[in-house]
Amino acid sequence: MNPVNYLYLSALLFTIGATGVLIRRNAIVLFMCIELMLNACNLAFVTFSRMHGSLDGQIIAFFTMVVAAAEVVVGLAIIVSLFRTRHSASVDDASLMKL
Amino acid sequence: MSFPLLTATAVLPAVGAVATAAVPAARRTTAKWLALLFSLATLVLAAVIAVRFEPGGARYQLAESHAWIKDFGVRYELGVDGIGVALVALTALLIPFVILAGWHDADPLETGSRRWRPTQGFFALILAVEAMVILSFEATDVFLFYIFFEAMLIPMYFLIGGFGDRAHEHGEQAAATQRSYAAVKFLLYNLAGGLIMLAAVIGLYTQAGNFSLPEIAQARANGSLHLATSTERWLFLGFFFAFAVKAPLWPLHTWLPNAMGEATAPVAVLITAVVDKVGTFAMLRFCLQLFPEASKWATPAILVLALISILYGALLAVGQRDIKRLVAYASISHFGFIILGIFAMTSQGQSGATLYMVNHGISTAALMLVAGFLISRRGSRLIADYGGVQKVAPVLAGTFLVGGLATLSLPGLAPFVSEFLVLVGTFTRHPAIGIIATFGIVLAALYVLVLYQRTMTGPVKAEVAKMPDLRVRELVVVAPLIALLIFLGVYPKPVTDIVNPAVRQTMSDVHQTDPQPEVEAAK
Amino acid sequence: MENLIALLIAAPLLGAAVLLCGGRRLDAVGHWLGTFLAGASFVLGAVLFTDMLGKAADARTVTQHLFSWIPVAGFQADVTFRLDQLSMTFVLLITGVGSLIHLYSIGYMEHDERRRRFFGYLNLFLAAMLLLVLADNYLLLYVGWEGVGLASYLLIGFWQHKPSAATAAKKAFLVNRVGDMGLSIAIMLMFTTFGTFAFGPVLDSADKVGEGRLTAIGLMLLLAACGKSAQVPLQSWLGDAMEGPTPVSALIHAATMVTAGVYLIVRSGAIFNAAPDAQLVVTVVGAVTLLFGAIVGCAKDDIKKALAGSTMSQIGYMVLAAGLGPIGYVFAIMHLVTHGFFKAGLFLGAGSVMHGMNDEVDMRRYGGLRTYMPVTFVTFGLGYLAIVGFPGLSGFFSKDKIIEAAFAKGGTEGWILGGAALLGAAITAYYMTRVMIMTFFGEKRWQPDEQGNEPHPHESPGVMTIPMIVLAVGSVFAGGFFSLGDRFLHWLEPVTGHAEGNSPVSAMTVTAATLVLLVVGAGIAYVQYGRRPVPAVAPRGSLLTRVARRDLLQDDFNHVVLVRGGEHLTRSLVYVDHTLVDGVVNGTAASVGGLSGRLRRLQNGFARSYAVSMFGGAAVLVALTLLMRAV
Amino acid sequence: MSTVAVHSLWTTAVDPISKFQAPKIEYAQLSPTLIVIGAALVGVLIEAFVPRKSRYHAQVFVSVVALAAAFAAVVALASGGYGTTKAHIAAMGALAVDGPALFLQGTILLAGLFGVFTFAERRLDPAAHGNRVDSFAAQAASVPGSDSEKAAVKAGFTTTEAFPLLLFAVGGMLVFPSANDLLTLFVALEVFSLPLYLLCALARRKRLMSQEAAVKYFLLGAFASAFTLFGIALLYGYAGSVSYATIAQVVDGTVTNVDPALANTMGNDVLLLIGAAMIVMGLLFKVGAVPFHMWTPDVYQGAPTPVTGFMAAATKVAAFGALLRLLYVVLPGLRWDWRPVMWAVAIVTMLGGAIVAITQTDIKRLLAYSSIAHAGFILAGVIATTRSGVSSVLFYLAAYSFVTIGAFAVVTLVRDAGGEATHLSKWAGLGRRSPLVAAVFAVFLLAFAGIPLTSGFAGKFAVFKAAAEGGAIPLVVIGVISSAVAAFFYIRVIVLMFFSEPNPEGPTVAVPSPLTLTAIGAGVAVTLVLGVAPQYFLNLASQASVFVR
Repeated sequence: MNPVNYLYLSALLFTIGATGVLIRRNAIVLFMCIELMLNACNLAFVTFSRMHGSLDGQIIAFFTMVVAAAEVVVGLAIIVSLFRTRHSASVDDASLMKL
Repeated sequence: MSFPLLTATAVLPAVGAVATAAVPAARRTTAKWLALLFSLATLVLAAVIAVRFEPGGARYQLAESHAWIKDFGVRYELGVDGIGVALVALTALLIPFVILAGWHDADPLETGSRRWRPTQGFFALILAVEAMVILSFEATDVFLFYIFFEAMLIPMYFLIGGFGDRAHEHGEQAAATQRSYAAVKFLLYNLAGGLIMLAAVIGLYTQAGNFSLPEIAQARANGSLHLATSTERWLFLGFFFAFAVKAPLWPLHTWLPNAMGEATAPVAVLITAVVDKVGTFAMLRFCLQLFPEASKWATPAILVLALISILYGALLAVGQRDIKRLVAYASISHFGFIILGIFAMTSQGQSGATLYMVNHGISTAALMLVAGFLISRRGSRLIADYGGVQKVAPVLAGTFLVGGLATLSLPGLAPFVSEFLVLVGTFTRHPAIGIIATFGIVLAALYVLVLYQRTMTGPVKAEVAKMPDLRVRELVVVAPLIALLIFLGVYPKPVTDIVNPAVRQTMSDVHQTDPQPEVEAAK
Repeated sequence: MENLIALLIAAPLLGAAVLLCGGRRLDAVGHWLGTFLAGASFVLGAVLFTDMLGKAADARTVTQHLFSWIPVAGFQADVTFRLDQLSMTFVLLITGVGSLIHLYSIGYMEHDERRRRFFGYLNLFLAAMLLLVLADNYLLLYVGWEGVGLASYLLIGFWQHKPSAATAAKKAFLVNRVGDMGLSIAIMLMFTTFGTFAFGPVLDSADKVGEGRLTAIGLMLLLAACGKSAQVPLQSWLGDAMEGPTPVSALIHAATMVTAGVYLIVRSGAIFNAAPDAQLVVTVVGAVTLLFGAIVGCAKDDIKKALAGSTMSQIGYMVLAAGLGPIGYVFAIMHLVTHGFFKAGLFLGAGSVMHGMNDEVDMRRYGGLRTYMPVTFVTFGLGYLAIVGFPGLSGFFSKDKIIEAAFAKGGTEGWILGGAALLGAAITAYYMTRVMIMTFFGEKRWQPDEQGNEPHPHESPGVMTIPMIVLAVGSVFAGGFFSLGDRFLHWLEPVTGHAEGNSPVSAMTVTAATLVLLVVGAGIAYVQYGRRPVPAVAPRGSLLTRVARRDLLQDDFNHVVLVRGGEHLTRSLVYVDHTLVDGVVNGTAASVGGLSGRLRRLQNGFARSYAVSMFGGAAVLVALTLLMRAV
Repeated sequence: MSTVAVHSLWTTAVDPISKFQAPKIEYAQLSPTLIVIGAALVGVLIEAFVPRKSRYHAQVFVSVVALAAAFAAVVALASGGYGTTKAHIAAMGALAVDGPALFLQGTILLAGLFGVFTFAERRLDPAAHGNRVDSFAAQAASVPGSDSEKAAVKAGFTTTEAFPLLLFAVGGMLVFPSANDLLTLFVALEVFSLPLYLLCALARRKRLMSQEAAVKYFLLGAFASAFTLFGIALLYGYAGSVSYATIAQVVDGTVTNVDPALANTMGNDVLLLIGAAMIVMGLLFKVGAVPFHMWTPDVYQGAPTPVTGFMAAATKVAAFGALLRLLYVVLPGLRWDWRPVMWAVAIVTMLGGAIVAITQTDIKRLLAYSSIAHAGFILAGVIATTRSGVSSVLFYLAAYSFVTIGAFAVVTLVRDAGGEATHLSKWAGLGRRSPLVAAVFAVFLLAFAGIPLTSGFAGKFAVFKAAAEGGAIPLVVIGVISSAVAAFFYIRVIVLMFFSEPNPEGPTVAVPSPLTLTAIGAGVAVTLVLGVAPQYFLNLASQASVFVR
């Protein structure tokens, strides 16, 4: 099967993730969408590495996972603290600062 | 390395500014005297420059040159030609009077707080302006000039916005709003002009690779630096725009009436008599020298604009209700004459224009300062609020009249000489424009005499009945100016002798020669 | 000897400086100082005169170079004085009459607390006027020219607390400024034509230039003359100028300053000689004005305004003569001098009358004053006879010559001009007789003024009568003295040149005609005012009368066209400046501010909308990049 | 070609073990980064083991020493010629050691150093229960207003973690501009972003805003980095490698021995263009360029002011460094594609920042928008794609970072009951109460406005000059126009301070400790020196303006 299709898939996933970021309210869900985008990237990396027959892409995928994990740690910390303060995880509630 | 006279002349007031600002709050009077002292010392140095300057000698004398910012091709280059000398002298001459006239202007701002020192600030700012103006008259490096051309806006802005006139028909608050509006307007106009010029300055650099006026002018002259016609014109416009805003030339003039109206009289004098001169001076020095062809290309348009300024300014002066705004519009008309003279491209015109800068400085100072004294007595700027002052304060009225007569350039007073030179210089090349410009002298008479009649003559108004005549300090301010007006009207030779060679140079820069008379009269 | 010329000017100038800057401490002696310096100037003039008489007729021109005034490449203006017969004539007239009037003013201004200042102004005027006539180039003349304008402005408006006076002064200055425009343009034209504007070079090389150019110069000079000498169309200021103290009217607005225009034309004779068209215009202006002034003079009830009208008309004669060219120059000046005597005398007389009548000026409130102020009556009477041209008195000789010269111009022009001159003579006789009768004859018509204090007519003090007497003597004998053996002609000829015109009508006929008309005019006046009582309030009168009272609608014209129009123009310009020129800028500023406010709303605080903008931005970025490659 | 070697490492794993070679790392040349990261780790250990009372001092000490040492190392390297002659690619192609890298690292380290000073300021807030407090929350984890928070305050807790976080951030920033392959770039990006997200949430006062700022910053940042990563993926797909050098070769078409396996993707320009655009977008987000700027005002306002100052200065430096390297080293062959795009971005950034700033009423937001406008000016220099372009950008960044830190440091001084008084109305008449502070702030504002004789003018002139020489005259014209607009609101603040009547219940100016004073003083000094005599630094910048490839 032509690996290029995986590229299309990854692009699709990326777009879905991005769309999710744009339309969902809940910070957690929003964050998950971002993770989805990252994973879309991973898929792309892996696919390319397969196509090029070089392992670099796959290595990079591991890096990405680590970074994603780190992001989760930081992100959840922030979001949770916000949630505890406001008792809501909706990003739209957090709009004290504007204009 | 001889004594850096030019630098000293500019540094002295700068030091004065710092020193004045440093005076503790309680010692207000000390600050005033200190400022006056420094301005007088500067005047002495300026006099030395005028003496040391040899009219027959090199173009730029007392020159100084030091490396400054190599990467920008910028050098610290100073030098004065006759025009520069005249204007440096004018600046140094007027500042002491400005300081003396503004002796009490900052007092109402005093809050008695230990930290807040408006008086010190006021005089420090004036000295700072002086320093920057003098440097911009002396700079022969375009970038150096630009820096001070631009930097002087900041202190001026504070002087207008912070120490403005408190007299207003609708009370303090209205005055405050008006003031800040005027200050912002002043700044935005000039800053916009300056920044447009910055673009042109950068453009010039990309062409010339350095900023030294003599070098570039040299290179332009001997063709080693050739600018494409369009490039030259764009650069010229960039420079001219900034200068036209500063001068100011119609239709970029509207900031001046506001600024002069809202500022106190001494500051108004500072604006129109000193700072604005940088604009016309720069036209003469930079526009013509750097872009001779473009200057000639733009001449017709500029002459027309100048003509409009002359008549328009005069007519609006007639229509004013506010003494200071009236003087402002009169100045616009006069700046029209100056620019007319510069771009008439005749030696009479340009000598006249230079002379005009000096004379206009003195005459406006005289008129405006007396007007300021008048306003400070009655607390109103409206012409309608006065009447019959002549009866209660004859000396004030007399000096006011002399100032007015100078403004309408009565023969025998300094401005006549310059105005007539400008007119003749214009007439010899553009008779029609010369004749139309002559209408300006009638209108000048109109607005001056109307002003005098409404304020000084007629039955004495109740509000002015108790008005005291000029005090000693005020007389000390006005008398020398009037004496100077008369002297330069009767014997302008000292100035013309200094100016003429420089004008000859400029004329050759733009490859222009005076038109010859039809018949060689039996001399 | 010529080094003394500058002193002529210096003396009164010094006086002006001292008196104006001196302050109150000079109040006590100020008037004497002023008078003394004026007299000193006169004496000096006399000395120079005798010195001049000692020289040969063609060697009498002397110049004194003081210093180089405005030296700019090619443009050389020097402060140089030129004393020749022409300027000498004026020097004597100015200083002589001037001194007398100084003297007179001592009495006239006695009760004015600003008398010192008044004398300062008078001295300033003398200095300026002398500068005007002594200058050796047009630019320096211009200085004197505007100097006298300033002095006249200050003196007309001397009683500044009276709004009417202040307005009149302003008006005088402004109208003169219009004339000055002409002078300055003329100078510019000279500079472009000859490369100089010194009398010598310009006048000597006038013939080398094309006639068109000279005509232009001539007309511009004429414009200047019209302004200064109150000739149509710039005459409107003279009547109002009577707001000034009477000595001023006598000195400035009768004897000297207003004749400066004639001086200018005669001085520039060489230019006019080569520009016939310009000359024609001059004569026309002169003729028109002499009738205009005369008519106005007939209608005025204000004694000074009536005299002002006559001044206008007499100067009309002079201008007419000057326009005739070499035929007329000499007579123009001669009439100028004699007119200086009798008109000054008349004004002083009027002043003396007013002095005795609580400053009443309306002749309808006079009447029968001859018994109360005999000296005034006699001197005024002599002046009257002189001006109407009673045989043997000054006016007779000078005016007669002008009328002859007018006819001598030849052709229809000659007839028209001559006719106008004759007619003028008749009208002169009419209005002067009217003044004479209304003032000194008939029953007394005076009545208490606003304060209700009855005037007690009385003769004026010596300081006032003596000058009147002197001037009266002058007005009686000057003309005869000049004309005997054509003294004056030979005196001036070297400067102005002279030509005998061949008149179609003989001198005798002209004289006869003049006398006849004189009698007719005087007769009519006698019938109208001498035979029947003079109503205390002016009757409505015929249309002509009413129009003439209003200065033939000149002021109305000015008001409607210039003043109103000007006001509208300035008002609309102020509006334009505020809304258009300023509005554009403020509009830009405001729109930027508004834009800022609108853009600001995009920053709505919602993280997701920020994300949207980022996403959109990214999309645009990508699109643009691809687009760049595509194109 | 060592760069190829590093990535063929794993592909050749089937080869006999004997061929295995350990990667060769030039530790000396990477010392600045290593020192900082190491110090950060030490900081973590301190948090773990040092008793609470002495943590603050220990942390401050470690951070200052580390940053100073790192700076010294940078200077040493630079003087050792690594900036010019000996410039080369280190760490098996991962990191570049060259002029721009060193110059920017030096700038970042100084910014970090003064950042630490402002972090460590403990004199501004009134002491709570006898404990000196800094501008960080007593206990970030505790809910604002909750009992636990009160307890934490009572106990005198302080979030000393701020210092190691700052060090980590600095470490990432040091790598960012010197990263020489896309992977390193991405990792560095995250390494300096994540600590910043946290730092934003740590404000002591106005904690809701602080947390909100953190959330916004984090979500948007993550969003942006996702784009970056996808761009990297595409570029990898395009070039078959993430090493700058290789990609550049492929872009230039000078690549040798094209592997047939790659034929169908390699050299596919669509991948290249889209990928490049997405990476650039990620960088533009960090720079705060329109339309990726919207996080800036909110985050700048919400974050603790010391953090804002540090972030505003250092992030810009690092991000522009990376952007420069990417555009000049990787994509010069693509110049004709990205320059027009960058033109557009620069224009909207300059104008947008300046215009929106006019109507701001909060001093921190005002400075945020001004930083956006400045990003636009710097972009103008980036677009020049000449050596003078690089040097001008370097100079501008150095000048700008000092002014920024100084300005925000001043903002920390103006306080009322609710902490910092950032609303402009409160600044009215400040010049009458404390002229010195007002004057200093005025100097910074004038520098921002680019008034001659300040560093701002020199920098602006440099970039505009470079842009003009690069043929971008219209850009210069728009630049000067927008600086005119910008000047207006800077001056407005000045007048507000000096010429409007002070309101009675206005803020007071706290007397800071020498730490903040040093930061402010350094800011003023640099501003004036670079304004009056910039030549030396211009030399420095122009020497450091060559990238190694």
